[in-house]
Parts: sequence; structure tokens; C-alpha cells
Amino acid sequence: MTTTQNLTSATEAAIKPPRRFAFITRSAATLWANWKSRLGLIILACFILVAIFAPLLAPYGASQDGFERNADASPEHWFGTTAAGEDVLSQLIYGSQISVAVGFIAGLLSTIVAMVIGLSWGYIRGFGADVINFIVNLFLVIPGLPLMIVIAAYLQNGGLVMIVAVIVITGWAWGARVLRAQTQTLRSRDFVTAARFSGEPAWRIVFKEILPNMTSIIAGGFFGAATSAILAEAGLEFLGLGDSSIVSWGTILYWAQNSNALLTGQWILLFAPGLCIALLALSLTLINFGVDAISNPRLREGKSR
Amino acid sequence: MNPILEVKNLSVVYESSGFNALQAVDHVSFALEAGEFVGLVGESGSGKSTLGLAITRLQKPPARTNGGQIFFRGKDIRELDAETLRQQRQGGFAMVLQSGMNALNPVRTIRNHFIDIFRAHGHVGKSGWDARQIELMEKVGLPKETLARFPGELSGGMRQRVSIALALSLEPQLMVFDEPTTALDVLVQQAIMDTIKSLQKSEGFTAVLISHDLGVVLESTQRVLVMHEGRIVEDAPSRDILENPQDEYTRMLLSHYADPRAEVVELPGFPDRAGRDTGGAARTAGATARDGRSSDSAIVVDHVSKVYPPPRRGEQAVTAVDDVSFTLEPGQSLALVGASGSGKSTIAKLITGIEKPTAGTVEFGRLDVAQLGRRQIRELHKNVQMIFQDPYSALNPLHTVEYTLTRPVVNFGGLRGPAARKRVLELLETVGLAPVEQFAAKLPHQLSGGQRQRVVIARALASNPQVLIADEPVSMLDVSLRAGVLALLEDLRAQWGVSMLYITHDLLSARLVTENIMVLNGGRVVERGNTAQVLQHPEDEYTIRLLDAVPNPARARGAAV
Amino acid sequence: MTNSKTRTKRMSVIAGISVAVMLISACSIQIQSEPDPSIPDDTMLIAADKGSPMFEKIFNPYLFNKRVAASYIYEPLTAVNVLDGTQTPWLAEKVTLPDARTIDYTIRQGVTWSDGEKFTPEDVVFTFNLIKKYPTLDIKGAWQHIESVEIDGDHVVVHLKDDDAPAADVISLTLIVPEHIWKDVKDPDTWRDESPVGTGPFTVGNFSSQQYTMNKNQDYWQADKVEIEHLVLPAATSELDIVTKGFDWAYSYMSNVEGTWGAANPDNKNWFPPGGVISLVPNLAKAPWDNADLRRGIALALDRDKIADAATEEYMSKAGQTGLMLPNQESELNPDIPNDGVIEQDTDAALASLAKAGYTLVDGTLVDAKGAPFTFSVMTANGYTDWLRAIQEVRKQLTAIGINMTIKQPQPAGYQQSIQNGDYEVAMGGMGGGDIFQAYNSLLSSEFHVKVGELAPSNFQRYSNPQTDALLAQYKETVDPAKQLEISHQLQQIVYDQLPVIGLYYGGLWGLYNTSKFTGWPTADDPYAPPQTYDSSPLLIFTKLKLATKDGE
Amino acid sequence: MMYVLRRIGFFLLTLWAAVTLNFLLPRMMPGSPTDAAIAKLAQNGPVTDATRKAIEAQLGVPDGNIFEQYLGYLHQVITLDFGVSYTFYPQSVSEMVWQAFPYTVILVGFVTIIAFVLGTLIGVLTAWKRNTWLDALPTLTGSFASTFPYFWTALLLLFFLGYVLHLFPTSGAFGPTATPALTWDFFTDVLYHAALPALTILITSLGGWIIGMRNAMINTLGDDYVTFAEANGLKGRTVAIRYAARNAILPNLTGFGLALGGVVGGSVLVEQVFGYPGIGYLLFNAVIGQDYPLMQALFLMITVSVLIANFLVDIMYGVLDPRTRR
Repeated sequence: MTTTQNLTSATEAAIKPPRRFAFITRSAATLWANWKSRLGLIILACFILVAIFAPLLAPYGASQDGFERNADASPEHWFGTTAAGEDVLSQLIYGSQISVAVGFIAGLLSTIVAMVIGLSWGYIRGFGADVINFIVNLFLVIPGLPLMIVIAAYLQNGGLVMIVAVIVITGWAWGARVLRAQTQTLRSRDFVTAARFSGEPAWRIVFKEILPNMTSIIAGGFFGAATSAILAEAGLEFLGLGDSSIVSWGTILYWAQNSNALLTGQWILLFAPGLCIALLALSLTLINFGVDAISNPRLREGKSR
Repeated sequence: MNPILEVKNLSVVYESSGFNALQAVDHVSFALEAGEFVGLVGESGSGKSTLGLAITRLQKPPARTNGGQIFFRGKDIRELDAETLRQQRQGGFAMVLQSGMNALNPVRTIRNHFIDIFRAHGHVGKSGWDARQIELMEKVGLPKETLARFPGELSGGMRQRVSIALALSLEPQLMVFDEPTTALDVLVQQAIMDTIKSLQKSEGFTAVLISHDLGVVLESTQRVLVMHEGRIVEDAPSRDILENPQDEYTRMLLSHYADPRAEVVELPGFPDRAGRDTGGAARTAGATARDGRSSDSAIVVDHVSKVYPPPRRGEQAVTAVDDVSFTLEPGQSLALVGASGSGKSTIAKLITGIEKPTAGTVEFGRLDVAQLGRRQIRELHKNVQMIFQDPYSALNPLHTVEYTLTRPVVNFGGLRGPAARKRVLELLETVGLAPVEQFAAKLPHQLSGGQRQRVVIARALASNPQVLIADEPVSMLDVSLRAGVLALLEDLRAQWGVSMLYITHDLLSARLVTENIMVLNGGRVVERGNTAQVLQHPEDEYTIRLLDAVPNPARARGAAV
Repeated sequence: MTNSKTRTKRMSVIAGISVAVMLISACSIQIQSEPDPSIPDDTMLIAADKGSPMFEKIFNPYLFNKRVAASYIYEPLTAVNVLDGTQTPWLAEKVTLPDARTIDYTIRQGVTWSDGEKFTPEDVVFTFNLIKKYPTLDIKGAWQHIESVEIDGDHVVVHLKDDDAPAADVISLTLIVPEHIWKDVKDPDTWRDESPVGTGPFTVGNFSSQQYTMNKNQDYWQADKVEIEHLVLPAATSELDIVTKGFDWAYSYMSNVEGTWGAANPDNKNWFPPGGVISLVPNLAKAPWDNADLRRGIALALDRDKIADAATEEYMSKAGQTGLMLPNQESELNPDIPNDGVIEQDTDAALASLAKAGYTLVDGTLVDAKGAPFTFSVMTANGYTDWLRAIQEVRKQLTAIGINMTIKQPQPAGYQQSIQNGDYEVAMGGMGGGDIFQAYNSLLSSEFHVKVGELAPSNFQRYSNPQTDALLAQYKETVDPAKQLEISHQLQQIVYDQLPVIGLYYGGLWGLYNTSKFTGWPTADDPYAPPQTYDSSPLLIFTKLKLATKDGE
Repeated sequence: MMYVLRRIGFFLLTLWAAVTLNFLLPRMMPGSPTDAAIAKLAQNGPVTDATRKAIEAQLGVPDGNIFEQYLGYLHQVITLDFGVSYTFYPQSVSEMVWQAFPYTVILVGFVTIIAFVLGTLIGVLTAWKRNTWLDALPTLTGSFASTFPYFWTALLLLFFLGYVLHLFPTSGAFGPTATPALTWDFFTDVLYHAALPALTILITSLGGWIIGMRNAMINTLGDDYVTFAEANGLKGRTVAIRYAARNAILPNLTGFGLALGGVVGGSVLVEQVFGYPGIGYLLFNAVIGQDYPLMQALFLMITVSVLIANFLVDIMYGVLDPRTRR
């Protein structure tokens, strides 16, 4: 609670930008202080760096073929080659781009949808709220993956855009529910009523008063949505319902399964992409341990009882 | 005679990763004799609750005892292992928690709560369970049928009584009551305190009463420990505290108590109304400040009722407000007094248009509050502003003071940029938050409770309103801060010529800031008139009960004598 | 402090484990075949029927969801080797075409149904009338050609609607069912035929939803040629199962076949003969694909060896533009067409042809007359991985000459709908395979030409040319093989010159077999049948296989 | 009572919406089942128009406008008659569904309940032993395992335990020679075959329950009634189970109902990998084959099952939480 109060020397210009960044710094510090989320942040940073610098890191091109097919690991190909004669390690490195991007974009979009629906649902009352309630519950109950499979089969030709769309369509409901609950809690707080007395329009109350107070919950929702987006993307690609011509961890698995990597005994071809998916998802899950601790002080790490 | 509890140099620290450690209890020493009833008094943050949890070994992370000893019956309980400690709780020390209403497991019946305790300690034979339960319930004044209920089916007061009965069932030698009545209604508070007092006498346990309210403590206890910033600043018999307080802090606390029935009611910095009536100059200044507005409007509440639909099917509808009429004239201050559930907050909601009356009309000038469109609601809010009870919840923790104040200035005053900022700084000046530029840049968590409430008041004034609705504006503040905020309200009202509806259960503050008063009970007005007159010569029985419930060290003096 | 020390220790343990994992990964784990020792030497474990995932007892040979083994029970009038189109007389002893409107089947004597009843020409006529009465059973469309069927002693004479000599190849494939059983069947179009009675080499043995067995029909009319006593058909026939469970015969594409199937057992062999030409199918109804110069330009720009290698892991070779399966259909090939019809990559010629079509290379990008970059999309069906690999290679090669090509991958059903409706620019598709006339007819005949938006049954590229139609009509009218060959040569020339589709590589027929128990499998040297486990191929193969043990003796 | 009625109302309304959604979704998809069948045949060679017509006739393509189809569909749903499957012609859809349903119920239903119970118990333990290795180990491994893609776990288990170590059968729901019957042998055979898919679901779903219960329990452990129970000297186990865990299970139970859909979805992938003849495997085949009737019935089956499970969970919630009984 105690932040340094060093205002005496502060000039007017320095005061001008609102000091809400203090909140963000504090959150970041809390995240970093939690060893689980620190580990998560480190892993995530590694993946992001690999994704960004893939062209520099990868020994070969993503779909550069012409090497010996189904080769075992060797100094030239650390993880061997695929049935099409591509370098597995390079594919893994380039594959991180897709997973990171899909996770980020799909996570962001479904968080935005969840935010818009969750906030308005929490703020409005009466019939409209009932209708939203019903729709959200419907989307919560209907099994996601079967729905995804059908929609993926419907939205053909879209490749990644389609996959992201499918994930967003099926993935926003949970976040909306959580955000609604939080909105309802916040809207009964006096500062919301006070904002109304200050003549603030509804949208401003929702987005300027309520929304910023849910940052950690939204962040948690984002990381959760990104995790399931990464897993869903891999699942759809694995089933061959995505764009099999791109190089992602899901398609590596798809091609590996397709070319009987299990039979050639190249289990690393199955193991490595799956492990990458799991590790990336794990990093987000770990970060969420820390985010949970921000939104719920009881979950903070403390000394043993 | 050996003390039953002896605390030596006890220190408790809060350690949370990412935050600076906070020494909540700092080298505290004291001793309790068997059978004593001792009060532990302090304002919020003084460490009194932390101390209470430490001496019963209930503190949890991030709190940690980092020094000192606690001898209970000669043994240092800090060194007990978990099982010995657990057994110690029967026939040893018990605790009644601050929020007694949440202290019961919502999915277990009251009977099962008792049985859990009997099972854990085996001190009551199975055949004796029923009789013992009924006996305990009788002791705290509850019918035995309550045993079959779930906590959710009981009122707050009943739940607190159950907590006490459960603690009693341990047959403790020492009982710690941590703010046992804080969240309860005034009248219930008094009843529970009476129960505790009589139980302490009849059962003969040693009792510690932790409270922020010196009045309550002085009324009940024989000895008082005054805590301030983690230390005990005074430890003396109640009578000495009252008549001859040694510490400056204790004296300050005491000075904030007064009897609302007295002829002359004064608090530090807050002279009696009668003495202030000559402040005509201020009035005139206010009148000039309100230039450009030809006629101020009154709020006319005419035969208003509000009935809420039954909470559950098959139950009775709830009549929150029952045929209430009054007029709040421009410049007038009116107190709306009653216990919780008396309908006073509903009236505030009806006046501000948040709720619509079931019958009758609320008018503000030419506006019929119940029939307002969106634009008219804006106009209403421009003129009728609200001051909230809880300053911690009334300010958005993420917005600076400047942002919070700029919004109404922009929305209602139509000012932009430097003009708006100038106005914001003026407002801060008005509520006494100087240096204004520093305060403008602060976030709520950097302000004290009193400062926050001043910001809330500044915000209410930003639209230059004609009416202020103040809903218990000081009840969440520490006693020492109340007078300042009340004085500010009173000054502003006088200066700006604003009329004020002051909603409270606290008769003392009503006496200080209002001219007229209305006492509400069950949604009906039971008594109204000039504040001083009504409080000095109450006619309705309900008003008298309210007055009796006001904790008053002065009355304690009478009791002690 | 100690805390951080243990953490460092923990981290180093984790790092150690990961290094170990990486080292292990260097050595792959070879999976060995583990045949079930309880299967005797005269019993064949065959991966022919895939449960989905369980078997249903459906042996009605006319339902498309029949058990595959229905074609080991019911036999056709002639068995065809689709590799070269050779017909082997089967239930018909002899097939003659007195003229282009008449087919005369001499029905084989001495054949019995597996319940002991005699097989007669009446059964044949009954069968034809049955599929006429229930058109849903007429899977091959025999009655589109037939006018009437009559019995003449031990002959069955089929009168055609028109001069339509090639129709015999379709009609002869009709599987014949016993009249004495089927005449009492109430709804033959949904009847499951759970205990089938046929003339074929095998009868149904034990049947469970995970596996069924077939026993040799001891009274089979070629019983002396069939040495296999039992067949076992499990429902689990994934590639993993095929390799690990010691199958004797399987029909399945197998990636890295030497490293998997071949490595699992020294007697495991494979033969992948060509079964069709995988091609780019341009939509001729959509500009600019109506321009033959453009099509030739694209055709010349492609390196088919690389495409074939990428698509089939080097198992299949590049294909010629004639649509013929070489070497099996070598005798049909028009000797005037250079290089066996294969168009070799020639970038200069490609650019020249494209320039003729109005496309020029500017700054590495191929642009049209207006200067807009030339882009197009190629559609394939999702999940057809060899097609996808091929297109990816095509894209690579076209990118090199400045063409921006995109790939669309709808689900198979969506692909089928789009290609039939003409709702595509260029698609992957097949041409050729099987009977030469049927192949050219369905590829080129304007009979199947419909407008974009209407369903085309074949000729998806919407090719229409009166001269070609005339040639096809002539083919129908003749029964003279020499004349047929001459027309065939002309048709090959047309396809080679006009490029209605652009041939890329051969689609394979993926035969996997094991020689430890049975020998005499079809091979490149003795291509008497394709290695398919369905249709009439198994009849040809079952009657050729010898027990390896017997051979050794 | 009011609570139960409200739940029933919501159940029926969601049911209707799910039924309608099931109707609409496949009809928005491109291609017809005939197209799918022909695409399959076309891989082996050219398909004639005659073949197409024959297949179309066999499948009986849906007719009438969309509204008539909808009414017909609703009638089918009410009478539980979903017509004939396209991909498994001439078998009826109900036949296919009922054939597959028991296996999925055994697999998914059973394993999910085991995982929930186990995860909840471990979650209670981790929260109670917070900040010890008994907390860190299950929490970390659990959250790691819960990020494994379903199909990946399935593939690895299949490879190592099935093909390399030969510990478990690699596909199917029972052995090739077993015949479905209500015998002990058959039952154990089914369990043996379900082991790997079950293990997959257990590994990947356990972590979620552990974390969920742990967080819920940490919350309740901070509640006043737990402190008060400790102040009253109740035994640790009583506090942990009857006070903290008993209240923590309520939010976790709601999570259980909602997560069920996810588990059923994951089982599609698992069944696909193991060739396990359940609903998920059938569904994937139906989608690939554009088998409208089968898809609809399966979707309905899955959704209704999840809905019913949720309904039961809601009712159970009502039993467990006296606050809903008013």
C-alpha cells in the first residue's frame, strides 16, 4: 500500500499524466515476485523471442525440403527430418510464430468480445440482460470442440483467419461470465453511482470507471483464452481442419501423424511440437497464477501457516 | 494473584511480497487478571485486531509474530504445538470475531456447529448435547428452534448471538470480543452489548472487548487499554481514563464524545449551533456566490410510499417508505434519522431518481423526479448531489483526484482545459485540501479517510448544486476525523446556501449539522421538529430508544459511580 | 538464501533431464511387426475392410457401405485388370460383340452358388432386371446403356440403346446375385444380406464387430486355383496396425514404406503401380483459363519430377500429358507424341507461351496486358495430403516465374461441390485410369458439359469441342480394335495439344504384401492385376496366389 | 422448489436452442453428403453420373424448404427418430448413436467423475498443505499436464505404452474375437481397452480440477467461519473438510458442469487417436462425411448429455447449498 510519496518536488508537468501507471508497475512487481508467474514470464519471453528471431535462429527455411527423408537426428539436423525432407528443428522454430500469434490474436479478440458482452451484460438490467444471460449460458454448455469442428468444416479456405474466428466464436463465453460477475460487483460500488451523479454517460461509466478496475481479471481472462486458443489451434490443425500448408506446431503433428512418424520411430517428431505447445500453454497458465493473486489477494504467496 | 494472561513485548508484523513490511503491533506488554473485563480501544489501523488475533494465536499469513511472549496461565502459548493449542481452546481462550455474521459455516445448521465443537473436545457427553445447546441458546437470548436453522436464515444480530453461544460452549476462561457489534444496527448493538455484559458477570470469564468506540468500551469495561500505531499508549481503569486521561491521544478521543441531548453540544473545532447563528456574514457571502440563479427550488416529497415486491414468492411485500411527506426548503438542513431498515436510504434514492415511488410524488422545482427522461435526470443531478457513506468505495481507486473532480466540472460546468483545471483547484481549496496541486495529482489510496471524504464533498459541489444528500457521511470515519468533515459540511452549507438532507443513525452528528429532524421507524415518520428540541425532549418511544443507544462516556461515568 | 540455492539445484536437474531427453531423441525407436502366432499358414490376414470403427454385417453388394468382402462372394461377368483394361471372362465364359449394339454373354457352366444351387443364365437376367427395378442398386449405371436383356439358352444377350460398344466394359462388371434368394427380398435397396450366398471363392465365417473371417468355398468353380483356406479381416487397419500386426496383404499408402512396412519384416514387399494421372484442372469456363497458350505456359513451367517426388515421397513418377498409365498401357500410346507425352520443364518456352497469352514478366512478376499481376488459386480437398504436397511444390515453381498462386482447401465434400459446380479457378483432380474410352469420354465429352453453376458429373474443366465429340461417337460405333486404337491416338493428340487438364504425376495404387506365407503376387514384372483389395482385383489375385510352404516342398 | 423450477425452465429453453442450432449448423455447410461420398470414390477413379444418381437415391437427399425441414426435424427429435445415416447407410442414426453411446459414457462419464473426485481431493490437500511440497508438486505437475494437447497425450501413450511396451491394446473398444455380452470377461476386456483413452483424459483433465479446488479452498480458508472454527478448536480435518472444502466444492461443482463440454470435446480427439468407437469418433466421421442426420443426432446427444449433467449438477448444488433452498 505504501508507495513513495515524492510529490514535493514534482512540477506541474510531472503531475499531469495520471499516476495510474503506478498500478501497472505494482502489478508487474507482484507478478515478478511470484515465482510461478516469473517462471511463466521467462518461458513466454523465450517463445516470443524465438518467434520474432525465427529467421535468424532456424538453421534452414521453414518449408525448405530436399534433405534426406525421415532422417534421424544428426549434427546437421538436430531433430532429424520429416517425411517430406524438411528440417524438424527449423519447423519447430518457425512454428512458434503461428502458435504465439494465434494465441495472442485469438486470445485478444475473444477477450474483447467477452469484455463487450460481459460489461454490457453486467451493466444493463432487465430483459436485455436475460437474453444475454441465455446466450452466454448456451455457449457455455454447448461443447466447444465439436462445435469448432463443424464450424471449421463450414468456414473453409480461411486458414488461420478461420481458425482464429472459430476459436473466438466458441471461446468468449467463459470470460464474459466472469466479467459480468465482476461488473455487477463494481456497479454497486459508490464510485459508479457517483460517476452517474457527475453526469457521465453510460459508456463512459462502463469503460472509464468499471473497466479499468477489472484489469487483472481481464488479463487473467486473456491468458486463459490465449491458452485455450493455442490448444484449440493445435487440435484443429492436427485434425487437418486448418490450413495444412503452413508450418505450425499443429501441422507438424498433422504431417507427422500422416506420415507415420510413430512407425518410423521418429517419436521426437510427435514429442517436440506437443511439448512446445504444452510449454507455451504452461507459461500462460503460470502467469495466471500471479494474475489470480493480484485479483484475489488470498491467493498470494505467503509464508506457511 | 497470578495474571491469567500476560503479554510481554509482543510484536506482530505484516509481510507480503511486493509490499513493505508493516509493524502492526510493536512491543506491547500488558497483563489481565482473572475475571477482569478489559477494553482495547483504538482507531482503524491501530493494531488492536491484530493484537486480538495474536493473543488467541489465530493470526494468519501475511501476519507473523516477530517477538515477545504470550503467557496464558503461565504457559507461553507461542510455543504450543498445534494439537495442544487446539485442546487449549476448550476451557482456555475463545474469540468472537469482528464480522460475526460471516463467522458461521453457511452450509451447516447451528446445531451442527455446536456438535462439531462437542465432538472436537469431548467435554460434553453425547447425552448432554441437546440440553447444553438449548441452555447456551437461552443464555444468548435465542429460541431453541434456531438450532435447526442455517446461518443464512438468521439476521445479523442473531448470528452474532450464535457466535457468542458457540464461544461460550467452550467454557473459556478468557474471551476476546473483536468489535462484536460493529456491522450491526444501533439498537441491536446495544442489546448485544447488554448480553455480553451480563454473560461476563454470570459466567465469570475474563473478557477483552476490542472496539474503535471508546464510548462503548467505557460503558462496559473496568479497565481500558488505548492503542495507537501499534503501541499501548494508556492502560488504566475506565474511570481514570474518563476523568483523568493521561495520554494526549486518549484525551483527543474523549473530546469527540458529547451527549446529543445536552443543552450545548460542542466538539473540538465545532462550536454549538447556538453560538454560530450570528454567522450572518457567511450567509451573505454565500448568497453572492449563488448569483445568477433567481429562485432556488425546494424538494417537495408528497405522500410518498415505496413498496418492494416480495423477496420470495409467498411472502409479504416490503414497505420501505410509508406515506412520508416533507419539504426541504432552499438553504435548509434536515436530518433523516433512523435505524437501518427504517427507510431513510430509500428516501434518498427516491429523491435522486434512482428509485421510483410506488405512490405519491417527489418534486424538485418543476421536475417530477419519478417521470424524468435522460436529459432531465442530468439536470436533476446538476442540482441534487450526493455524498456517500463509504469514502473508500466512493472514489475510483484508479483515477486521480483531478480526474474525479474534472468530470462533473466538464459535464455540468461546460468548462474545458485550463478553465476546468482552475475550477478543480478551487474546489480542492474550498474543501481544505491544500496544497491543491499536490492533492490534485494524488490517487485515492494516497489519501486518508478524511481526505477522501473531502474529495467526495468537493465532487458533490463541482456542479454547484442546490441540494446535497449526505448519506451517513461520517459513519465510516474514525471518530477523530468526524468533527472536521462535519464542520466542513456545515461551513459549506452555510456559505454556499445549499440545502442538505442529512441521513444518519448518529444522533450526535445530526444535532451538530442540522436545524430540523425527522425520525423514521419502519418507513414512517414518527417524530419531526427542530433538531435540538426533538433530541432534548423526545416524545416518541423510538426516538428515546435511539437516544439511549448512543454510546456515551459521560453516561458511563454515571454507571461507574 | 537457501531457498534460491535449492531452486538453482532444481533448475539444473530440469536442465539435465532435458539434455538427456534430447540425447535419447537422437535414437529413434524402430517398431517391429508382431504377427499373431495363432494364425495358421493357410490363413491370410488382410487389411481390406476398415471398420468405422465397428463392422456392420452388410453384404448386399449394391450398397456403397457394403463390407468389402462382398466382392469376394459375388462375382461379375468379367473381371477387369484396370492397369491395362484387360478383361478376363469370369461368370461369362465368353463375351462377344456381334455389332456395336449387342453384347452376347456365354454363361459359364458348372458354377454353383455356395448353398449348392446351380448358377444359371436366369440368375444373370434376374440380376439385370433387379437393378433395373431398383435403380439405386445400379451403382455403375448399366441401364443407362441397356435397352433390354434376353436369355438364349446358355447365352444372355444384352441389347443396347445405341451404338455403344464400350458400354460392355461397364455392363460386364455387374455383380450377379442368386435369383432363388433375392426374388423374395422385399426391399433389396436396404436389405443387408447378412448371410450372403454367392458364387465367389469365399464364404462368411465368424463375424464380430471388430473382425470377421472368411472360409474357402470348397465348391468354388475354380477351387483348384484357390489355395487360401481362410481370410481374417480385422476392423483395425490403421497404418500402425498394418505394420505391427503382421498383415499378409494390405492396400494403403505408407509414408516411408521401406522404413516402416519394409523394415518391420524382411518378407514385406510393396508394389505401387500408377492408377491415374493427378492433374491440374483449370476451369475453362473462366477467363483466362480458356486460353490454351496460358495452360501450355503453366504446363511448361513445371518440373514434374520434383512434384512427383514431393507428393509421393518419390514412389511415383511424373506423368505424361496423354493420361495413359505407363508402362501398363504402353501399347496404346500414340508414337507420334514425343517423349511418351511427358512435358518437360522449359522456362523459356513457358514464358514464350505465356507471352503469347498476353502475360509478360516485369520485375520478376508476371503481369497481364494491363499490368496487373497474374494470380490464381488452386483448390484441393482438405486431407488429401499428397495433392497438397504437390500443389505446394507447384506454388514454389510458379513463384519462381513470378506467379502468385494461393491454395484453397475445403473439406472433401465442399471440394466436390465446388468442382462440380465450376466454382473454382484451378483445382487438383485426376484423369485417366482404367478403361481408355471411359477415361477420355468422361474427360472430354460435351455430353457432360454444363454451365458454371450447374452440376457437372464429370468433365469438370467444362471442355467442349465438336471434333472431339465426333471422335468419341466413332469410338462407340466400332467394335474393331484397330479402329479403336486409331481413334485413341487422335484423342491422345487432342489432350496433348489442347491441355484441357495439365497432367502432373501418377497417383499410385498402394499394394503392400508379405511373401512369407503366400507367393505369386502381382508385380511390375507380372502386372496381371492391380494390388487393390476391392472390386474384381482380389478375384484375380486369390486365384493366382500359392502357399509358400507348398512351394518349398 | 422455485429453484428447481427455474433450473428446469432454463434446461428446456437451452435444449430448444441447442436443438435449433444443431439443425442450422450442418445446413450452413457447403457440399452435400452425396458430394462427400463421391469425393471418396473419386480418389480411386472417375465417377459417372449414374453412380452419383444411385448414391443420391440411396441417401434420400433432404427435401422441402428450410422451414418444412425444421418442422420435420423437430418431429424427429421428439420421436427420437433421426432417420437413416448417410455414411453408414442403411443403418439408422439411432442405431449408430446407441451403439456408440455406451462406450463414451463408460469412457468419458466414468473418467470425468473419477478425475473430478480425485482432483478435488488433491486440490483440498494442496490448499490445506499450502506452500509445502505437497502443494507445489501436484499444483505444478497438474497445471503442466492440463496444458497437454489431448491428442498429443493420446499419441504418446499409444506409442510408448501400446506399441513400444505392448502393455495395452492399441485400438478398439474390445478385442477382435470378443463378442459383446454381459459377461465378466467382456466387461474386463472393455475396461482393458478403455485404459489408455481413459488415462489420457485423466492426465489432461486432472490438473484443472486440482487448481480449481485449490483456489476455491484457499478462498474459503480465508473466510471468517474457518478462522472461527479454528478459534473453537475444531480438529484440523473437520475444519479442512466440513468447513473449507465443503464450501469450496460449490464453485468447483459449477465448474464441473461447465467443463464437461470441454471434456466431451477433448474425447473427440482421444477417440479419434485410439480408434475408440464412441460418440466422438462417430461425430468426426459424420462431419467429414457430411452426414447431416448423424451429426444432428450426435450433437443433440452430446449437448443434451452435457445439459442433463449440468442440470444434475445444479440440482446437486441445490442440495449441497442450503441458501438455494429458499
